[in-house]
Amino acid sequence: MTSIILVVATRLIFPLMLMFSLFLLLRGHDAPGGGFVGGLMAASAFALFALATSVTRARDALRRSTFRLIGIGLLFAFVSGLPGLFAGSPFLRALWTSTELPVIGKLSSVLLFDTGVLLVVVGVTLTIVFAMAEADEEEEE
Amino acid sequence: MLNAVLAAFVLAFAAPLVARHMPRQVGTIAALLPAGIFVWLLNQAEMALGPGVVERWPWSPLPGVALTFRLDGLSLLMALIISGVGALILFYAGAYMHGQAQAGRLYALLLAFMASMLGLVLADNLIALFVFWELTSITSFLLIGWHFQEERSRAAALQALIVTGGGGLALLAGFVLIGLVGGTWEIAELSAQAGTLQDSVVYLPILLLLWLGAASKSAQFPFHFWLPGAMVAPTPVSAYLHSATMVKAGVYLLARLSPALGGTSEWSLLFMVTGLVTLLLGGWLSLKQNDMKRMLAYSTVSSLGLLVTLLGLGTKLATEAAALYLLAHALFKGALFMVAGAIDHATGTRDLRRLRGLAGALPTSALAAGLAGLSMAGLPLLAGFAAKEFIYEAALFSGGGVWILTLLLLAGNVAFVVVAQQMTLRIFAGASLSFESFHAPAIPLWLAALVPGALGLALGLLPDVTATLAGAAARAIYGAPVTIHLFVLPGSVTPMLLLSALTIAAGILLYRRRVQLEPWLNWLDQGARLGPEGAFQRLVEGLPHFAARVTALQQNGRLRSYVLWIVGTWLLLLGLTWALRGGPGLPANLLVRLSDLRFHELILVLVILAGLASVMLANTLMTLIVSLGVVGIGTAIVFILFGAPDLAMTQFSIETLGVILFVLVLYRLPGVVRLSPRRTVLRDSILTGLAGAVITLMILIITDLPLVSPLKTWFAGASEPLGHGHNVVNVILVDFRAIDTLGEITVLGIAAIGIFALLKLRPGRKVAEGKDGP
Amino acid sequence: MLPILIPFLMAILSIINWGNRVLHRFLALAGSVGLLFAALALLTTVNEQGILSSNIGDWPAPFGIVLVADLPAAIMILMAAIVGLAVLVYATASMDKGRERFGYYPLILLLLMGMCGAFLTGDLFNLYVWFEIMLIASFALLALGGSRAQLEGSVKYFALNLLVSAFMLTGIGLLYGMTGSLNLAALAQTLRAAGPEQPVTTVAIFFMIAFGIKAAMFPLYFWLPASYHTPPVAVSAIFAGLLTKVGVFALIRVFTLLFVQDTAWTHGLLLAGAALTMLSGVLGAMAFDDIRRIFAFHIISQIAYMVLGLALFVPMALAGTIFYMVHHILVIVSLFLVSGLIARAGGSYFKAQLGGLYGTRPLLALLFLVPALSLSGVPPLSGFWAKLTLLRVTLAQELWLVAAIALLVGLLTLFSMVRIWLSAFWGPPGPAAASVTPMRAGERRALYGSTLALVTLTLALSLFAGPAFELAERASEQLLDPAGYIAAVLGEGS
Amino acid sequence: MEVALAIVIGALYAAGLYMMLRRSMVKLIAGLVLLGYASNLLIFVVSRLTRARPPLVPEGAQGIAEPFADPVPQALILTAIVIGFGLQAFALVLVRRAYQAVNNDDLDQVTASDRPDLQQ
Repeated sequence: MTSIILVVATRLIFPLMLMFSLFLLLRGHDAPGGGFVGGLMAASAFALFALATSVTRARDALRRSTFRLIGIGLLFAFVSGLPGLFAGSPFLRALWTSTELPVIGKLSSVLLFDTGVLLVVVGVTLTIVFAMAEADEEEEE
Repeated sequence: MLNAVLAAFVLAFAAPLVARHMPRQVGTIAALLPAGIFVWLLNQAEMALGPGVVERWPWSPLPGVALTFRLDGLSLLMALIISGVGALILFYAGAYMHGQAQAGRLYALLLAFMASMLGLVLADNLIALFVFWELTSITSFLLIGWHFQEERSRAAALQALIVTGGGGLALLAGFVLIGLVGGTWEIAELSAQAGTLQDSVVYLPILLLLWLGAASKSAQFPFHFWLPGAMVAPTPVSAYLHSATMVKAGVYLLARLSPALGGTSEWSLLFMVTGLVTLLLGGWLSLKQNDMKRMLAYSTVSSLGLLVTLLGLGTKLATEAAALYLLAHALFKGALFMVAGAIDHATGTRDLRRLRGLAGALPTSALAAGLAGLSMAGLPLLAGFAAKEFIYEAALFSGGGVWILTLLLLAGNVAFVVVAQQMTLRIFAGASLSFESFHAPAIPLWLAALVPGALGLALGLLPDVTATLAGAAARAIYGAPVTIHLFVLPGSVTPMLLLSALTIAAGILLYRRRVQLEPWLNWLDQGARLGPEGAFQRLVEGLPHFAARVTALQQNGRLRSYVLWIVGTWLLLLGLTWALRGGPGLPANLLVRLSDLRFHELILVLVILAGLASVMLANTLMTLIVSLGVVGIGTAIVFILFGAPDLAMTQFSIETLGVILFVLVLYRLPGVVRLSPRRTVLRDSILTGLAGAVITLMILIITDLPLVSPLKTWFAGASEPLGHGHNVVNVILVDFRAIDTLGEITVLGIAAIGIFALLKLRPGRKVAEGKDGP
Repeated sequence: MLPILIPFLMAILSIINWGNRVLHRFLALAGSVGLLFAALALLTTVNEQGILSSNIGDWPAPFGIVLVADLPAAIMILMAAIVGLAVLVYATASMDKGRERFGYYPLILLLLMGMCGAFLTGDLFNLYVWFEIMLIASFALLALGGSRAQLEGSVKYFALNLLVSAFMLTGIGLLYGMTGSLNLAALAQTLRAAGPEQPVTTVAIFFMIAFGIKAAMFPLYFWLPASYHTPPVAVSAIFAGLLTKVGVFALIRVFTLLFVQDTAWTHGLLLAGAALTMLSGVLGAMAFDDIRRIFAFHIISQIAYMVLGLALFVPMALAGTIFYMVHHILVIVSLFLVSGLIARAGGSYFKAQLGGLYGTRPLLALLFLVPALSLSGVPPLSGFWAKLTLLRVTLAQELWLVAAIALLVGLLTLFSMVRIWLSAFWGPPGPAAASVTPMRAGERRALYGSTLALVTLTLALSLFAGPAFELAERASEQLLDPAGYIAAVLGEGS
Repeated sequence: MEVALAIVIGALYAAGLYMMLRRSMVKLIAGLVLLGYASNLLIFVVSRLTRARPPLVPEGAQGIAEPFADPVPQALILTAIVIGFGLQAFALVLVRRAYQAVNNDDLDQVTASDRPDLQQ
């Protein structure tokens, strides 16, 4: 049922979409974009991959369970708030490093937070998509 | 005093344990505590009869509520009855309940009841009193339902609880009002300011509430019916709670509050009428009963009516009579109940028609019944005689309406004489019958009855003791010093003596002619059955039906009806607010404001509206989804046009994802069918149209007002230097209001868990270990 | 901050280690014990030092989001922690494997987190976010298991609660459009200064409807009886104890802090609503045979007493409301847990199918009787002190009809409880008893232990009503003195 | 434009509530989605509109010159949209499962769980 064209196209587009997702994440602080939209982009990439091949293959490509992604994403967001807490200021106090790295820009707890957002969005979207697809398969059986 | 109450509660918890290990002695052991309290009370008597003993405990759950105890003449009399009869009853119960399952619980409940009852009469704070008051209702409920597998017991328990509980709540309202008017709940302080209470505008409501409470507890008309019903309880319970103590709580309350609230014409009218009606009704109904316990119960109702009448009368003589009768009644009625129980135990029946000539078989019980019966009939040398003398004296010196009052009291007393003969002559005299399963009663069964019977004689022979005890109680009720002069035998022929003699003669005559009376009695009994009791039954049975009907109207299972209620309520509240509190007017410059609409914006607005119309009219799933998408994308374009690129981007991507999901999830569902009739559609359209108009109006009003947003300016200024970002929206999301975003992704995470579980976890499907990982 | 973070962290760890039942149990218990300690610490601190406020992200007050811990919030968090722990212990012995594997424990933790957030937040929109966390967690819990009754209940619960979100968002939007702020303290200041041209009372109606649905007031409560009896007891107990209270709490928050311009009208509406809610709730309770549904309707009628206290709007009445909330949380959770025990011991949730438990299960009878009588307001149990306080204020304000209704509903509540007693505990053994299997020791310990603990707390609250009421009085003073709240959030002199 | 959008929003609310009052489960969801759009747009509009001036700080500048769109409601709406998405996804799956359980799309048939028993 899966067409060759879709498979080939997916092979090409898949990495591009992931890169674009990263780009959206990084530039989000200064221009429209950010973790949420970036996450949706990455999720679409995997969803497309699943469509072109199979859910199982897509799960393999992801290498982690989608719940683990959600959990880690939440953990990122959670951890990004901790330094401030331990430094005696309230939760979620933003911290910035002074050195500027190429491409990424300044490292900060805020970036960690936004990355967490991205991971959660990917995890959630894929959980839904995969579970739906699997439920459909089962019902057809 | 607290120690006495607490000790009884503690022992109540220990009783089942004792019963398990020493089933034979448990009654006697349990009786030791009330006996001890009795002795302690006698020890305190001198103080109590004098200035009174006051105890204050530092326990106050609410401001104004305190654990204050006071032992004065009235509470001493009551407490002596409670602990004295209590000791005898427990002793008696030890034999009566022997060998029955879960007897331990009965001792526990009896002790808990006794503790509550002691607390009730000792408490000097209205709320504390109320606490104990309700506790007696609850323990009474559990005791009436002792044979809980029988329908009759359950019904009687429910009846008693709802009647007394309802009265209790009225009483509570009365107490709260008293507290508000008097500024305190301390009874002693309230007694000192009777004027404030009686002049208050809420005096009459207070009185009526008090009436509800006292009348329901003390089985006054029209609440009398629960008491005969309560006779399904084991006899020790009937003897203790439902004749000697708990039913006296209402009477006690009236006595206790009469210094603060009594003495007015309203008070007298209310309680005398209630009391007299109850006296006569109870007396009349007692005549026709064939069940010993029911007969005694109606007679108790009648006695309580007598007490209420006397307290309503409220003269010095009346209070003296009330105190004397209270004491005498507790003794003879307690004894008669215990005799009835002993007979029941020995012969297996309580039916008067089947009992005769028991004197030979149960000589000691006969003696106890004889003493008690004589006292009840009011024969000289016994406590009941003195009480009756005072009752008549009080009636004769009552002022207006003397003859009517005397006549009514006489009629009531005649019934007591008849009952006394039923409980003595009818059962014990004559040729003896043989009973199949007759067995001689154990010692406690007759001894416990003989003691109060003999005490009635002792008190009759020791007028000074009786006078001191009753006088002190009367003083507490009357609120001024009272001295009672008693005598063993009357020295001269007084009107009172003549009335007493007349009473007894009439009683004997009536007893002899009872067979001829029966048709009359039956007729009245029917009336009483259909009256208050029938009304109560109909209420209890009808209420759940009524509730189900009302509830079915609202909770009808239709979601749209629920939504309708909510939208309707919202519009109603808004409408009321605007109608009654002045609503906002329509902003004036609408046309001017409308004129800034540009052409492409107009097109956009029209497209959105068209999409909306299409959503509402859609009859296939696809049309519905696509139209929704049009509206969503229209919204996104609004965001673009007005400087919100982030929003637009998010809206676009969500829209896309949403459509995909819609299709994925719902493609199996049938097409969108129209189900509502035209009228419903019209009603819904009008209502929701109104809702939309309200929203539009609100927006127009608010956007017409000037807005200074300190947040906007601050965020724009702080974003770059403090937040290190140029995209203010993003800086707000990940930094300034990051916790919102944290919450948002948490919502997403939970949604994923929920969806996953919804799809994978289904009833009846076995989930294999390890295979359900996402 | 800790009451939010502890359950959050435990939930995250659970999600990362999905499917590990034993670990989930452990993390949930650890999280709720931690929450309990954090809540105790918070209450002590607030009690000693007054209102605490924490600017999240260190951004100054009206701009960033603040968490504010005043006494009412701290008390509610403590109650949430207690209930959470008890229900989780109960769940370890009553929850089926499937639900345990599919996230029961992390969902409960997240629900608790959402509640704590809603109690603490000092920002209106942030309140909305916490509400949504609670909401979606409760959706997931409600539907978890997927039986037909659950799904049907969930659809209604879902639709009506989303209506809450819509009303709330609309209200927030309108308020922002009027004042340009979201911070509760700042809003309190601005709205107090608002001129007559500002439609403040109209906006108040939006919030009244939104939180009124949430609190299950008449005639907005339909979602509750449609759904509460469908999930397992360890889910419905926590819903019963806490979810509607969050609605009441939110009502209290906005109608003491924000909308006090026209109390004669707004609080008058609340008063009328409370009286109607009492009646319709208690009538509903009498219409059903399923014990859980009876209890569900009693939640509604009892909620009305709390709203009554808010509507009376004097310190004594609000103290009564807070005391009432604490009392009712303990009592209703106990009753729901008891309903589970009844079903376990008697084989059914239906009165008519049960009987004779008084003879065979005396401890269970006691565990039912204490909270049932407390709920009905029988002295000296906690419910009596709560009702007495409210009755006193109602009569003092000469609201005769309301007082009469409050008393009548008390009697009907007693009637309803006694009906359960008569058929489930008294009477001959029911037909359902045949299907009962004996309990294992561990099961008995967890089920009875948690219920007994809550009932003991009820008794303690009854006995130590004095100190508890004093605390409630101080809490109510804080509520009626917005200046203190504003100063704590925005700094002195503002 | 405010006036026109106010009308649009009113219409969205009306349509959303209207759809919720229908008996079909699918329409119920459509109603909820519409209400979501409506409340988002309402927040956007009552915070006043500014044409085409997104709240982006120009490179090298410290602040933004007026007029520019208020960033606060944008952030709120973004959060609300995402939350709404989560709820919408859940609702879809719930409705599908409910449909499977009841085997009917008619909400009037979904009444098993809450009517009192009149036979009592």
